[in-house]
Amino acid sequence: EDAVCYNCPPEWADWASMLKALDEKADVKMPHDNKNSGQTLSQLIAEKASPVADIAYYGVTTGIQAAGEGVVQSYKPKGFDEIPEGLKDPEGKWFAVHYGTLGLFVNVDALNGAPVPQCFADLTKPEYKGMVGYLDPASAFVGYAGAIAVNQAFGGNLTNFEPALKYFKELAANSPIVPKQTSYARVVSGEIPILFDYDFNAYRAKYKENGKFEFVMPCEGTIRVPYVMSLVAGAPHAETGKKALDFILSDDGQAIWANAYLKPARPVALPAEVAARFLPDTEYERAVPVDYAEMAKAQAAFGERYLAEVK
Amino acid sequence: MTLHLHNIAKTFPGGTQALSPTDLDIAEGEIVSLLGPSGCGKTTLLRIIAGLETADPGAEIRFKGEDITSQPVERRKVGMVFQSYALFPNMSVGANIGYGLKMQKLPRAEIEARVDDVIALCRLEPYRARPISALSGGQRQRVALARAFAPRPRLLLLDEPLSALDAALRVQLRDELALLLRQFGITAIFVTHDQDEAMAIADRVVVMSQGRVAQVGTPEALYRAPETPFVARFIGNAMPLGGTIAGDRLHLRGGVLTLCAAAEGKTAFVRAEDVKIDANGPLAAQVETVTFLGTHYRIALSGASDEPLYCLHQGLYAPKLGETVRLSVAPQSILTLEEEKDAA
Amino acid sequence: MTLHLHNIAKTFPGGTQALSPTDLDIAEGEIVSLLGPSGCGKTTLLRIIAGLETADPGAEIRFKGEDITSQPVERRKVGMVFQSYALFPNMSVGANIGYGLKMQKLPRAEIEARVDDVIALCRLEPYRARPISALSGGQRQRVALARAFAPRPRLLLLDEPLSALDAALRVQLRDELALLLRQFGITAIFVTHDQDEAMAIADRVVVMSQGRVAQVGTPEALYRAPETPFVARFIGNAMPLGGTIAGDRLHLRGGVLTLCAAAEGKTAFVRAEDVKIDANGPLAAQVETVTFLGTHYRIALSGASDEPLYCLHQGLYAPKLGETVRLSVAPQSILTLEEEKDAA
Amino acid sequence: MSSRQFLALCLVPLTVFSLAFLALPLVRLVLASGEGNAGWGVYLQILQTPRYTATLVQTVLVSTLVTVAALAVSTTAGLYLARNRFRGRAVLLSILTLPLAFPGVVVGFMIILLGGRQGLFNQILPGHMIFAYSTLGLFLGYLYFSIPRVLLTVMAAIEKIDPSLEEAARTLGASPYRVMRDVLIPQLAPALVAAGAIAFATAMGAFGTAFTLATNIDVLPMVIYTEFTLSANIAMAAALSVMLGFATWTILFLARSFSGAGVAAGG
Amino acid sequence: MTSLGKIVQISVTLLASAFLLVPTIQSVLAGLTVNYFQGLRSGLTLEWIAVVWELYASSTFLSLGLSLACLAVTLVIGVPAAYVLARNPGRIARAMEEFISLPLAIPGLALALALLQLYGTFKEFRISWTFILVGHVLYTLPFMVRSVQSVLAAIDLKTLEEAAASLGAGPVRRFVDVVVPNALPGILAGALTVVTLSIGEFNLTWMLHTPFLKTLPVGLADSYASMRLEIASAYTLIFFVMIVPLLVTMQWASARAQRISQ
Ligand SMILES: Nc1ncnc2c1ncn2[C@@H]1O[C@H](COP(=O)(O)OP(=O)(O)OP(=O)(O)O)[C@@H](O)[C@H]1O
Ligand SMILES: Nc1ncnc2c1ncn2[C@@H]1O[C@H](COP(=O)(O)OP(=O)(O)OP(=O)(O)O)[C@@H](O)[C@H]1O
Ligand SMILES: NCCCCNCCCN
Ligand SMILES: [Mg+2]
Ligand SMILES: [Mg+2]
Repeated sequence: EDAVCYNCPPEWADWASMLKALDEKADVKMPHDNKNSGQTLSQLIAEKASPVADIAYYGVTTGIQAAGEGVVQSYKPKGFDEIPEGLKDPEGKWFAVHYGTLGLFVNVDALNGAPVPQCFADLTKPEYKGMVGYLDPASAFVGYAGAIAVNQAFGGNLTNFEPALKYFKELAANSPIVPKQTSYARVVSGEIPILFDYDFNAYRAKYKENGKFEFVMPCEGTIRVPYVMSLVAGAPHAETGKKALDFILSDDGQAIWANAYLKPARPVALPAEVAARFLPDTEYERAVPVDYAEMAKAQAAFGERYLAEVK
Repeated sequence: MTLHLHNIAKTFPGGTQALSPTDLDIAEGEIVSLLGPSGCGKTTLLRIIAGLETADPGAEIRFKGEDITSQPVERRKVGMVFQSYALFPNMSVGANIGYGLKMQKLPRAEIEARVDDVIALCRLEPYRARPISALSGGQRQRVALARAFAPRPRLLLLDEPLSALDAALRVQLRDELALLLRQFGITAIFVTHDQDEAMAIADRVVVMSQGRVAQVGTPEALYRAPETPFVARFIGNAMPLGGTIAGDRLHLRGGVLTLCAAAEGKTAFVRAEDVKIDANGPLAAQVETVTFLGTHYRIALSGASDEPLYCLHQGLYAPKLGETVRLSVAPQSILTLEEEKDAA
Repeated sequence: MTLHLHNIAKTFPGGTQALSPTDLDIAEGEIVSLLGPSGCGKTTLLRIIAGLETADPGAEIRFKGEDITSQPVERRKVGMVFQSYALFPNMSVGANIGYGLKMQKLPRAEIEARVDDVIALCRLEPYRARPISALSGGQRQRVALARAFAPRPRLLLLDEPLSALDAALRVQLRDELALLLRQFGITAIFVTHDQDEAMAIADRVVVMSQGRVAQVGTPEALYRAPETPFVARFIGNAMPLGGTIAGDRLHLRGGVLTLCAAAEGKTAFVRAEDVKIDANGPLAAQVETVTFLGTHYRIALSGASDEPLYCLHQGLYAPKLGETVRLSVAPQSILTLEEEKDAA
Repeated sequence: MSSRQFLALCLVPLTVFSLAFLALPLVRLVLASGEGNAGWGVYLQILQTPRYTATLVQTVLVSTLVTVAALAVSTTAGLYLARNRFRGRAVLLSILTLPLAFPGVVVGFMIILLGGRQGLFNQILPGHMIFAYSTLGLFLGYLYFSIPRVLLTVMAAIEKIDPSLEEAARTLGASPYRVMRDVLIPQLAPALVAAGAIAFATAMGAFGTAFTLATNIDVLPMVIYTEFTLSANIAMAAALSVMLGFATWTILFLARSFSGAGVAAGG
Repeated sequence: MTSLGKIVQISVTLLASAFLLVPTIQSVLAGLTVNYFQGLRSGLTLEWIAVVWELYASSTFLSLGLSLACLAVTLVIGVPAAYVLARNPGRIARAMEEFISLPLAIPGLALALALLQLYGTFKEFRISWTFILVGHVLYTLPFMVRSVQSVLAAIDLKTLEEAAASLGAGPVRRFVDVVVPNALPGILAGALTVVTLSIGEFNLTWMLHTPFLKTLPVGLADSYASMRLEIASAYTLIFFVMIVPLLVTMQWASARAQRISQ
């Protein structure tokens, strides 16, 4: 059976394995789709009258907005109840499927001998000129999450974005690379030596790719964010979509995330050898959740300001 | 009358009146030339006859009595030979020639047979399978003719079919064409702006000027008895003899010539071949240039008339530049004509 | 000698030998025509003289003694008039004419003055400010000439400068051109494939054939004493008289002609203007076609020689089709020539 | 069937297609631009928002620079290739025209291979030669896809210039440089305008290259894309599209009228 | 040429050629090396090609299929239209030509947005490949029309048709017997241009495609963003292999068509 998932790219969060498992174990075939969260939402809105997608995957704030826009419908897959409060819409319009922690994904070999940066603040130093990348905060959820993390790190909050804007302006002097989409491969290839990205992408590189990769939990602290999924309103293959969502939240599905260094949304224990590959829990203490609903509300305004002010 | 044209006029959308109302009758088997300077409406008239252009309302075209005024071209059964030949580059010589027969839906075998005939007639046997691009200008001309012949048209229209050729070939093909047309007794209208060509090929020549028929007649009649200065100039390059006519005397700068009859108020014309160098001639003139042309010298003379006069001089030796010579012109070779109101 | 050409040959990269080694000398103020059929190498020779093409090694070009064989074109000070005129479409008439002077870095005032002169000379005053696109063919030709004249070149080269024009204009401009060249005593080389044009304009004509000079001489000399059948045919369209020569007798199908001298082994030629209809003539022939040409009739005759013979007949009346007539040819008008090995 | 009827019939497919898929959608696009919160004020809003106006100016600027550079490079190379015959000429010609159909994304990738961190230049001179993500990178990317189309138009025009014009100038004493200045360039002017227009239009609408290069430099197509993906601001995206299309078309139209010739298709 | 002028010309020509050629060579090599950053020492491999083929073969076939469909449509629409435009080269024809050439002047993104706005709600259409096809036809049609038109304009079509008419051929026969065969060089050149452009089209397709209908360039954009360099390069290599022979043939065909129209 065929279904369409928006924003299920094989090179992100190991969707490659997930899509394969869906095909093999749940008999759901879904094509790869390389959007980002913002693109996904826009596409859903643009196609509202006649949807193409059945399910969608995006950062939590985008999910909240999607619910607000009425482009998704309620669905509570098996295991919905086990997802902690706050990480799901009570009506099931969106619900977390895994978490990630935002930090710095570093290709150590590509640093040309510069030390591995430890803090957000380090990145504005001249030695990292041209080496830093972050996804466009006005478009990609990762980008926005990075901005929130930076903002909090320098004393801002969800009503005051001055610190983040100031930071990005300073960073602009260091010629950052600002893609719109997942850029895992560019870090791996060394094209972008330091990328604002999630721990799971960094671990995957660290343990699967040739070369030396690190995940850095910035010294100033950072945020944890859930990634959520929804059943699209008016999904053309709603039943197949539900089947896929069920599988993703099932033990099998969550184990696939876990094996890919994603913290599952349901309280599923990480296998020991996987857990050993994460940074120590002490490091993770610096990663805090935020009020995702507020974060969602502030997103559009921040995007506007970012576009207008950061050059 | 095979072809009867009545009140044929043509005003183009822009407002150009290419053709003033024109009448013309052409007999079966006759070859008629439309002759005139560029832009005088020859092509327009021909295309109206073919059905490629619509005449202004009120026109009447009859063919053997049948009114064909509003028949579309593809049903008029007129053959047409174009200036550029308009051979189909995508077809072989044979296919070009057979195309009209194919359009008549004749059986294949008959088409083949008739194409064979026409090809033999036009001496095109060796070229039958060739593409058009592999033919010389003269061969193309023959294919164009053969193609127009093959469906046995009731009337053959030719629009300057020789003008794309160089001088030598043009003369040769003009003679061949005349022969073929006569052999087959084809009624034909032949457009040209070359007087030699018109005279060489046609039974009758229609001289046109500015959208009007200036004179119709046999080549000899037009040459010998032009009715207007335009025709005199156009056929045989008659030169005006600028001076005053008193009774049958023509007073020129270089002397006085005698006319056959009194012609006051008219203008006198003469042709270069009728101006003779003659020690006893009545006119004096200076030699301006001498050009050797093989059979004769062409000599430009000043001082005889208001304008320079040319003389075709035969003989082994020519007078020298600057020399003063005397000229005579026989009275019967002087044309006396009324100036037109509308000078052409 | 103003221009001395020695051992000029040209083989194009593809291997075409366009010109076999050629020598030619041209005197100051002389007008020389290069005449010959298409592809005989006229343009190639002219372009080598101009410096637009390099001759094969071993060539020598001297101008008033100075060796210019390897001088680049822009320093040769030769004027050139192109077949297509090659006027600069982005410049006015005046700017075109002044361009060569500007390249000589003359002061502005002097350029103006000299352009004025040339413009007056060529009667182009009303057109000075016009763009080239607003000129007629004849006017363009005059501008091209004026542009080449203006820098007072040592030598003027003209490559078929009249061939783009229609017949009437061609004759008129040819006469004007001849006049201008002579008035200014300009040394000029004039390429053409039209014998009338060559003869009308040149002091000497160089007849070329297949990359070689066939004969050089004055127009009269070439016409009256061609040295080869090729020249005889090309100048004045001499026709071969196919038959056998025994002593000074020429035996033809239609009778026997007398020659001026014994000419065994040679071929006899005659021109149409020298074939006379003469009741007492020695040759019998049938009239095939009669074409009225104004000054005369052109009559095709069969049965006299192996090939049809043409005759230019003057007089008011012509013989009828199919009639048998008798012909005479004066012995001195029969050309007896050796056939070339390389038939042209 | 009469000729007239047949000709009319021949136009039916084109008319139906371009009405349904060009005229109507464009009308819809214009209407959509007025359907946002700002209504038709969206156009005023664009003009009053520095980010948009700056981007528009920047886009025109980059496109203009690219056009000028492409004209200079392609005319120089085109003149050389059209007027000289030598071994390897065909190969050079192929190299210079082959990228004609490379999509913008591929062109962006080519620039990264040249000027990225791992690019050729940075490998030769490590640490100093990363330009793929700068304005220079974008410029080079646009130049990359402009050179072939300009070259083709210019060469076609050069081939049509009567060589005897150059020869005439030389017989009048003009040096090769003067021949170029006085004869060739004026002759080429319409083709240069036409080719420039094509290069300009392509650069104005280029999306894939900027997309792949992921530069921080805003060009209008990127902004349109961002508007569309930033909370689906369809009205603004539509309005910006209308403006971009209108600006480009106007410039093309002016160029075409000026040059008097149909703007040649580059590919 | 003065030596200096010539040196400048040669240098510019060679530099421009190098600028266009070098990255393509890099890309081809990258697609065939085991590890691009270690260089050729790491060895050559077809592994990346195989990976790409597995992931994206379908997009290659989709692009091929689309380009052929696009060709068919542009032929049906473009050839008769070019014929009419060539026959009546007046103001209306110019306006018509101007109009269908709009997709060359209006950015693909804007056109795609326009199509989405109008037809996005027709679900069956929107999710089928014909929706992308419409975009490709919009973009390529002017090339077909111009290519055919310029050949037709050069062959004195009017007289040829008049000749056929004088031999008894009606309008349809004239079109079939005279117009189409003589337009063939233009049709061929146009066809190759259309196929080539369709295979490479990204700007419109990016907005019009659905996840099921990724064309080759869309796949390329994906791979540039998220695949390792070797894979992206191998994918580019596949694109080159498809497009370069087409381009070479296209140049040959347009040179031929151009010779005819001179
Ligand atoms: N389609 C047209 N629209 C407007 N005017 C036309 C058209 N065709 C011909 N004319 C004009 O009609 C007049 C007669 O043209 P026509 O072609 O019949 O001349 P022609 O005698 O054949 O000349 P030529 O010897 O140059 O072929 C000319 O003034 C010409 O400019
Ligand atoms: N650039 C060239 N390359 C190869 N062959 C050439 C070239 N230019 C001329 N030829 C050949 O050289 C021969 C002489 O050519 P040329 O142009 O001198 O003839 P021409 O006497 O001027 O003829 P026309 O009267 O047709 O102009 C011809 O066979 C021609 O095909
Ligand atoms: N010939 C058109 C192929 C597309 C090239 N586009 C380049 C710029 C668009 N991003
Ligand atoms: Mg005419
Ligand atoms: Mg020549």
